[in-house]
Amino acid sequence: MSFLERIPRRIIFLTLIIVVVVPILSPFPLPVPITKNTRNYYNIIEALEPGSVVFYGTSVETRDIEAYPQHVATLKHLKEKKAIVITYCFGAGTALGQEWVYEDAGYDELEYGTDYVHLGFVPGGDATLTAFCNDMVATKQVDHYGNPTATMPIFQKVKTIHDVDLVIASGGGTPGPDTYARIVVIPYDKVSIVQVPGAMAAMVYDFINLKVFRGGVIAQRGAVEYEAITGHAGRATTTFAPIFISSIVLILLMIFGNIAYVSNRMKEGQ
Amino acid sequence: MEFTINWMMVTLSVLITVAVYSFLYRENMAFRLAEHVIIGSFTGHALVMAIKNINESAVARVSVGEIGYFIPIILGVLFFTRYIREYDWLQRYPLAVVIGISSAVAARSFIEGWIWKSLQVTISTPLNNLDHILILLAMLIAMSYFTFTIKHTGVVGSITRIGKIVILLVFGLTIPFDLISRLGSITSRLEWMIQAAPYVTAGATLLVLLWIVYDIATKGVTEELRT
Amino acid sequence: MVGDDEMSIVLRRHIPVIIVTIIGIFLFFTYPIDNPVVIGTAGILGNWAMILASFALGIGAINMIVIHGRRVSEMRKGLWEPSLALLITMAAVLLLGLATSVKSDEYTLVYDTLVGAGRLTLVSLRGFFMFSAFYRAYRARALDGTVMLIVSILLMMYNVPIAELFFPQLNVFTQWLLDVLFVGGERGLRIIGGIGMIIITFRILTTADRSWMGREE
Amino acid sequence: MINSVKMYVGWVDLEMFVEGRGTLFFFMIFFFAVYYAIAMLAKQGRKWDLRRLPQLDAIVEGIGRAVELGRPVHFSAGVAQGGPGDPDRLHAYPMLRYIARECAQRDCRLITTVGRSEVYAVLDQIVKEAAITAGKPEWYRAEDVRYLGDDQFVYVGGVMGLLQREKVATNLLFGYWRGALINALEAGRLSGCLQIGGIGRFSGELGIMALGCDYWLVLEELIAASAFLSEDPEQIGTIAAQDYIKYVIIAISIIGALVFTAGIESLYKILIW
Repeated sequence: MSFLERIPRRIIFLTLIIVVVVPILSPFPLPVPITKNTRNYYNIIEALEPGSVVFYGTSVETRDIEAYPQHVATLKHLKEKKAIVITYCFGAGTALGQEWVYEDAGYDELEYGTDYVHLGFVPGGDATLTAFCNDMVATKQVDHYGNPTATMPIFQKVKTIHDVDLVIASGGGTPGPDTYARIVVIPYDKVSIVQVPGAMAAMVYDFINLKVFRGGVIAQRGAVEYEAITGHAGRATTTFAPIFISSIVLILLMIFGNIAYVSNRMKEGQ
Repeated sequence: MEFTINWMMVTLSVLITVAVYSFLYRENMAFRLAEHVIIGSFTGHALVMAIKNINESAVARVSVGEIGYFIPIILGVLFFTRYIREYDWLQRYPLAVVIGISSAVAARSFIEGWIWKSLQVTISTPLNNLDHILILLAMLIAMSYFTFTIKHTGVVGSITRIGKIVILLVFGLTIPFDLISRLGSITSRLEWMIQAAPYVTAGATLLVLLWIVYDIATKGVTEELRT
Repeated sequence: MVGDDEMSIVLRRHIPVIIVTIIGIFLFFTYPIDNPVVIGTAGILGNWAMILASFALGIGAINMIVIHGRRVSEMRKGLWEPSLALLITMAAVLLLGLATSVKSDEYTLVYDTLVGAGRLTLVSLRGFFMFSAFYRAYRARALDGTVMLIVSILLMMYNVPIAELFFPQLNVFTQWLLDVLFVGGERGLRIIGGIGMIIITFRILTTADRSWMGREE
Repeated sequence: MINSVKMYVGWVDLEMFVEGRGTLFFFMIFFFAVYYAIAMLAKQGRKWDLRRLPQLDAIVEGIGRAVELGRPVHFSAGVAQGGPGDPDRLHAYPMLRYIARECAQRDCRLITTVGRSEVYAVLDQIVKEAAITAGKPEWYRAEDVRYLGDDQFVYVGGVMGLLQREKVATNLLFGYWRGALINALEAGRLSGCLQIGGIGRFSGELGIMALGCDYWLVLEELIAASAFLSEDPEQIGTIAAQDYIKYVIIAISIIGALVFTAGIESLYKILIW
């Protein structure tokens, strides 16, 4: 019994390596139940009529396992709902990352300028976003690819934030979800949902409690659930298996480790 | 398998990765080399960025005519007086400027972001249901733990005792969120290694395993390995 | 010359401390003021700090070169080879960076190989160490340790779909913990953090704490 | 809301404030006033009986352990992100001065590392001065104050190697730490160190510190600890200021919440003005 309490660290590292490498070499999907926040997130997008306008603050820099699958699954879902997407980025890196997301979500089949527009990097943080809400075309004359926004079909119809039906916020820091909440969602009382990596989960819970965001895909777990509901198993699902198994192994180790610890203390006590 | 520069660079980065992972067993020459290469090349990169930064944001501005930017350049040079024995007190001037700026800029965002925003949210949530009351109570009790002028004995002692439990509860609820993304970074790291250079990875890992077996065989299972 | 002695004390000690106070008090208390001159000056001072940081990097590099140079010259066993590698790679990246622009392909390739890969591996080591810390450090020592242990296990079962499959009510409790006790406790800690940060800044702005200066004379 | 009519209160033109930061300005003045009053009182010798922090004795005990084992103590002043004056870095300076003096008196080798160059310049001065005041100028070794690179993980890689190579006995992790903290803690655990750490900022790493350290100082405990170790009565007095500000904030929270529940929103309006 005392072995369970003091398993040497090197053995723990070895088990973790094995638990992570095996699912990488032979991946297998997992049955994932859906939590409340992801369910609300899905329902709000599912309720969109064709042609409704979505203002989407994106934040993908690399093909990671949290933000990237969240964005790809969301765009695939929006494509199914034939929603018009306007993407807006706070960083040059995220503007580049968003190009891959559009590709991987199959947006090159759609018509650029009418079905979706990628505004890319908009410098200036809070101030520019405030101006953008009042007059989109004046604030961002040129989109990410260099085409003038004034002549785009989307911007004949969509002039200000009032013409937007849904705001999707995302991001891993500041500027990020709280910037969109403070400047776009709260002042104009927009319907809004959010997607964040795990490290930002704690910050977003406050906003979800205050009903600023009506749904949220949080961390890789949320991405896996959302991929399960929308039926598009993406990068989150394939890389979640190692985390799922290692978490179970860790919980068992923690429980049995402490049982052994407590029983040893009792034995020493007598 | 053409031996391009690219392939050699990928092999080198996989070798550095395996060397860093070998620290999990214990510190060794491979890890030491990788550690020093990382520190050395990063400092070289930092120097390049520093020189570029000084040229672009200081020298360029002065040449354009913003004389004010001459001051940070002089202050910057004063940093190097620390190597002259009797004038090394001159380095206190650039330090004073930098400490004055970075302390105030950070402090003013803390007073608004952490104290003022929290106060605004606290006094704008009506205590109409149990949850809101408990939120306020949890906040006040957690704050009570950090008092110094009252002795933590008797009633106050029990409140601060609960305060510590609330604090540890908050800690307990923040760490697991990080754990998931950290485990994710292992997955993506090992995935990259296996896909980028499978043979090099297999070879290097085998080498490390052989070395571990050799190390245990010669040194026996030391006390350090049992912790 | 007494005058000369006083003068050097003022120059050595009083003026640097006064500089910290003036800049600090100005930047702190003008934060809420909506005046272009004030905001402009804050921006300029921010640039100054960045430029000074770039200059200071030279000192760090000199420290490194001196330490590792001495290790190589004294041929310290087991240390001189890594130190030599450090000096060579530092020089290589520095020269390559100055020769080609930082955005050129060769530079990014060399940087990613020598720093990028190793650095990301050190980042992923956090996962290993957190995994082993969760197992070894989480011990039900006294009430505090037990609370932290149980709450963390609950949250881990909430994050990874274990609780759902076997006992869903646990997640309702975890969600309540997150929505109530966590939000309240976190807000309390946020305020405490704020108070501490400002008090320690005031300690340096009111010249009470001069330990950053080292020698008192 | 106070509209755009030019309103003067004493010398303050109420128009000059950024939206939402008007009352904050007065709160800042109040905060500084309370602090300065108590600091002056403390300077004139007023004493408060303050709760003693057990973790401080642990630091002295840790140095004693290092002396017994004949192995070095490691003091870290944190990673690159915060500047030399960052509030979460400032506690490191008085603590290092105390620890360096303690190590010099007991002839115990102290290795000081940091991940930021300006901070290195400060630490070098502090350790040199501590050696002189302890009366052992030759104890100071320039090689034992090390700058390990301006990036969080590059720095922690250096610390991990150093902890095992130099067989450190006591690992003191202070200053500005972020995500790389767990690496330093577990590397210290792997080489069997006694670990004492402190974080002054509210961040996700507080839990990691509570988990990995034998003794840990967080938030205001650390600010108070650095005041105690500075052995300057004025700074020790300011610990009382921390408490009085807290009582005021607790009062505002309770009264504000009750008033708001009763439906009166004026206090909230004043706060967000």
